Amino acid sequence: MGPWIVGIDVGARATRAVVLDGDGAIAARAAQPSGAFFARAAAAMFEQALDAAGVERVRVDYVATTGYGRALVPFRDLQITEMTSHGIGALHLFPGTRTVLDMGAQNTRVVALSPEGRVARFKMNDKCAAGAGRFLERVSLSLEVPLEQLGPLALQSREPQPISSVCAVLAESEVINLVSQEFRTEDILYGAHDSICDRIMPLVKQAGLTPEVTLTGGLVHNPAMVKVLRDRLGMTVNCAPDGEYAGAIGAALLGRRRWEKRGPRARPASQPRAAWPRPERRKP
Amino acid sequence: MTHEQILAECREWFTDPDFGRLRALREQGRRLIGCFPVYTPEEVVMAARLVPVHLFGGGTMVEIDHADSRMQSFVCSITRSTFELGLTKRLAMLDGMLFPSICDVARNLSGLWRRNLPDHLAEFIHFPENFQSAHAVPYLRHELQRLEQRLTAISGHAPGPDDYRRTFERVNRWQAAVNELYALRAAAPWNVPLADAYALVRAGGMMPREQHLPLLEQALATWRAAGGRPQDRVRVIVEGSFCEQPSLELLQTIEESGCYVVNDDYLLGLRWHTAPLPLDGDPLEALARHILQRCVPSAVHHPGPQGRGAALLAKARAAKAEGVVFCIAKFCEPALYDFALLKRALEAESIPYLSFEFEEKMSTFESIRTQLETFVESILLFS
Amino acid sequence: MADEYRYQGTGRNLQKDMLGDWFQRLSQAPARGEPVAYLFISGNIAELLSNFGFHLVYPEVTALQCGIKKTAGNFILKAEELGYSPDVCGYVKNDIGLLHSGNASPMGKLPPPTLLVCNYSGCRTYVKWFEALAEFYKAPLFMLDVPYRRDDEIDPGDLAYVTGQMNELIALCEKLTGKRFDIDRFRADLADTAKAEEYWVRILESARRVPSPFDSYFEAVFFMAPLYTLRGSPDCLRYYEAAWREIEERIAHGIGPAGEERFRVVVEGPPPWPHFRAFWEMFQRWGVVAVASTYSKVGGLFDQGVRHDPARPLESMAEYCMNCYTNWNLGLRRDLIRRYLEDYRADGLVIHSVKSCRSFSVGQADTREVFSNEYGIPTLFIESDLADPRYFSAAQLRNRIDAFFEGLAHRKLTGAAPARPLPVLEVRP
Amino acid sequence: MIAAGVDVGSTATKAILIDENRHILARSCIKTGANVVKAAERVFRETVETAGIEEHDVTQVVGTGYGRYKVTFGHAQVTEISCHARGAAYLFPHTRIILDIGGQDTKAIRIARGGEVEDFCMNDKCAAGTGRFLEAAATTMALPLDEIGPLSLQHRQSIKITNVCTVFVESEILAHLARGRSPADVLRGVHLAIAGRSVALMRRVGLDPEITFTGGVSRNVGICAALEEKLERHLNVSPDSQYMGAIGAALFALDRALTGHSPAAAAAGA
Repeated sequence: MGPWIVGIDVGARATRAVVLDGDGAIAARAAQPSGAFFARAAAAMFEQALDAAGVERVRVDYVATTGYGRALVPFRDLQITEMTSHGIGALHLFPGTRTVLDMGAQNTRVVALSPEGRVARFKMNDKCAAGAGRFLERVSLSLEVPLEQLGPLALQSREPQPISSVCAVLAESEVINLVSQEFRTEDILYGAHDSICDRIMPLVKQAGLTPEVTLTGGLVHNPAMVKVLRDRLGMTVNCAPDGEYAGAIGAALLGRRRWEKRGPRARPASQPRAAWPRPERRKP
Repeated sequence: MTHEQILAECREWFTDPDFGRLRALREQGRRLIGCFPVYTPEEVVMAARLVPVHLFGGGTMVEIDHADSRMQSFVCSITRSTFELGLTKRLAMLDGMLFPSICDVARNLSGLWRRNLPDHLAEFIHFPENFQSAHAVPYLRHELQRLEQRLTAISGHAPGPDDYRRTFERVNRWQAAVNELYALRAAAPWNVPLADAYALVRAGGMMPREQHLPLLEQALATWRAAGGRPQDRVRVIVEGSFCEQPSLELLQTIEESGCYVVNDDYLLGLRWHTAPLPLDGDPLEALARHILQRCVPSAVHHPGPQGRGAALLAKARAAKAEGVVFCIAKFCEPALYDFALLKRALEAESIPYLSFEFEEKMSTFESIRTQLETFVESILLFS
Repeated sequence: MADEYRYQGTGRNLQKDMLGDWFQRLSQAPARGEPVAYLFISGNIAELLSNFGFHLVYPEVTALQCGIKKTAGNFILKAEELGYSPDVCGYVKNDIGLLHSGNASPMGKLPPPTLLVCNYSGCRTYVKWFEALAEFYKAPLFMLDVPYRRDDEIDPGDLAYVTGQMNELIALCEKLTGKRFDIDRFRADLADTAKAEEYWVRILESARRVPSPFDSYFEAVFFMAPLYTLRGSPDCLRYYEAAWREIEERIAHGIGPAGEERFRVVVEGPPPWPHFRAFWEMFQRWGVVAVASTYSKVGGLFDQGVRHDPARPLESMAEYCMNCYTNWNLGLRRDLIRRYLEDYRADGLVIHSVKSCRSFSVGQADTREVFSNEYGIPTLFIESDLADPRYFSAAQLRNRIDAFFEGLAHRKLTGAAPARPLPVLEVRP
Repeated sequence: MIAAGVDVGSTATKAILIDENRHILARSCIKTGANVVKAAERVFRETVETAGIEEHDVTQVVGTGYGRYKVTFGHAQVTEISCHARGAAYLFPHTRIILDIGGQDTKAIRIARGGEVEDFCMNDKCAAGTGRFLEAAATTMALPLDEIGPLSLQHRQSIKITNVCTVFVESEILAHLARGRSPADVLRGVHLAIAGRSVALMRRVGLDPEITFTGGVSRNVGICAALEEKLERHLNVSPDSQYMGAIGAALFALDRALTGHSPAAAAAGA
């Protein structure tokens, strides 16, 4: 019977945790917005995931964290960057993956994996390619379309409106100007999704584009984003329903690998495990 | 002075927003000439009995305000912050500024300097781009002579052969010490923290060398004796910061993220000689020859037969580097152009590399740290 | 009526034909085993190279055409995929993207270079550009190093350095082509060039008239092309004789580029090629004529007395190389703009700052400061790019241009008293 | 005689009614939303209703702002730059410099007596340091937009925000909060950052004596404080500051009405 591993992805927007059981299968997952207090969110999701899996905290052998707040979790054994963890997570979801596209609220990351499944090259957006998710949130406000309907509606576009801007914020002003010129909402929306592609395509090409491509992160549930990517990349794009958990999964898997290398007892002296977190109540 | 005091003293020279040390020097009667990166012929300045002060922008210590109203947002930070220092009279202790030709932005800055700071000498020095031409060395010699005349007008002392010999001797000694420092870091990086070594050399570009040399030699002795132990880190060389300089905090971030920086192109303008300056013959011609033939190349000045890609590969092999980190100043066109050529060379040899952009005034390094850590993980975790 | 306007449009049409022929000859060069040289517009040495039978390619012209033909965007993206930053010159990225996409320019496929001559006058980015070309084509690269006009006077050493290099280039060309340098033909070509330059200056200075028969920016950017690309061939002089006839005719009929001339401006900075039409229209609807511009001087400040001279062939060519607008220091540039504002009786200064060209744009904000705040000259400062379509925001530009001319119109009409209707109110989209 | 100005901005649409004595009869401000034409009509109707008059009582209507050509019932259009100048000069006759921080751009305008635009500058192709930057900061800290200004005044020390990129301000703010800095201190930094950008912009047109601060952001006390501190002088801020464009447009409309541009004539001329 192998170890119980918890992987926690402490992202700028959301914190997600998965539990790997002794056989390395995903036993449970949990997610909530990160808010401003990462350690707290991480602890809460740790608890919630374990409760969902119905395991005692003491049964947990190893905790690996990733994402923006990875270093802020006192009870971690190992911290890994989101690019490594998403790479490994995507590989778990789709074993044929060679290119991982992780699109979140703020950052877009491209990870190129070698055939042996190691991170070969990666690229992270600079300012101007940033904010894919946030950009869509703003667009949904200025077009008065609920966020989850953006994708479906965009797919109805017949004559997409090109939106050309290097900066997500100015692209947004451009959307507003298009609105004022009374173009059809679905056409503007399609253009908006396409403009995200414009901004991230150089990243993809610089990291190197090899099939299969797997999309992870918050935007996996947006059908228009997936379609636009397919069209631009000229290849199918893998999307798992739990694609946004790729980071947590990858962290957990790397944690397991590490645990197996180090053996049950050994733990890096540099990172003494703090006491298991008590479930905290967030002050209202 | 203790080792710590030496380092603190060195940092003081370039982190004090009012440049107290420089003003004190001026009050002692020394005349100071500011040098914009990279290849400023400081030897001419020294020979004219002036103190060359290598300025590398305002770093994190100036808030850019006046310069922003005179420059567009796509101008690199070092240009804007240097201009800000000038406009806010914080460089009033200087008698002039030298701008060697490195890029169009720095060149135009020399023009802005002339108009906005009329009481300063603002001199643009044209370096030959045609390295093959038989006329290049004579031309540069002529250009250095022109510079000599302008500087003589300030110092009132026309440098003779002896001035140059003394200067060359001093520069050679200091260069030798700096070269040893770099050798030491390449051999045992765990003993020589990057940010400390950097601060030491950078101060040398501002202090009179004769004052700095003892500090440098004492620090060297300390580090030679240090018996630290290597950690599980990746040996890298850092490229792309030959002009605008990263903050000390960014330098620390690079090491904290699991790298040993075994060679770099920081402060290149202070240590570009690949050989000591000859003490006989025509000094200005010798200097011209050095700039054109015995010179560490960079994106803005690449003499010599070896192509840029080949030069980088040689550098990486010499330093036994496992990877190359391109730490390029935002909006630095020369470095950004070279990156496209250099990355191809590295890919051909399948040497891992990482590239990110920085600005001297940066205060958060989350994204850079993430990329560095991922780079380190991709080398350590999977091998 | 027909013969009343005999020459209108010749400037454009004749140029089309000539550039067509030029490309014909060029595309047949490889088959004929004739050499091809790539070089830059600013301070180019066309006569010297054509002396050895080189066909000439100007990558800038290709980039410019891609801009106008709106194909630049994709080439730029292609270059960014290859690792070129979004923050570097769009011309360079355009050209490099083009190379890596089959090298099919808007005019057709370009033959590879036998020789690359990097004559960079005032733009070090060009050095980077030709280094990339040399790496791609594995072709010999000759760096014609032209010193910057850092002081007000030209140092004789600078000219000697340039002519010295020219002699080295001549030697190289003789080696590459097996031809001897023909000094007599060289002098003859320079004589033709000088005549063409005379006509060009006449055309430029015709804009001193009120109203002006010629737009020194929006039209000049086309009228100037042959002087940069066709020198060393008889077409060049032919073109300017014809072009001058067109302008003479306009003067005779009192016609100009913009229906009714309401505002005369001096323009500093390159145009946004990908949106050239739209940009011009933003000014046309206000009846604006550019009576002088600095961009029309990037290939030589002929109106400032620069001339090729058969009597001093290499020397005069070296002087020409050093006297291209972007090779002038900022002080010289400012004085030139000021002279233009006075000599051409302009109402204001328009600065179009492009991100791509630092050589142009770094210093423009300061120039703006001088003219607007010190000289009290109405100055409009707008930004986009000369090659990268992504940097052109029509709504923003139009807003600024409208506001500027609202103000100018107001001042022209009423001095200070505000409580009168702005004539500009009737302007409709 | 009654004239109207309608200012269609990227986020809000505003309207003003004035009589021949330039007294403001009614004002109204609504969210622009997706349908610009409708927004203009609605805001205009609202003012007419508040003033208790009929639409045909309004002799002249001038549209301004990004959507000025969408004011279908307008007789003419003027850019918001001219209108802000005119409005500011009306409310503060000694104004020489106007700072207008809007949703997507920031303007610095130098005017002569009477509101004639002498010179103006706007932020370049980057939304850094505009009103949108403040919105981003507010969302990141999960605070309502109108609370961040007051909160920033409670700072103990201020934090240097170097990154004025609207997209990236989030991670910078989160980083500071993660390091345990207080929200007030962080917000102070945010406001100082914008003030800094704005002052640099104003320098381009020359920092002359009297400055009037207009646009929606001028209601944010945090920005006002930061600006006044950096400029070491008091700023004119009118309670009507977000109506400045509409007021200017209304004054231009009145000009036309007084010089006998009947709607019919204008329509014919148009």
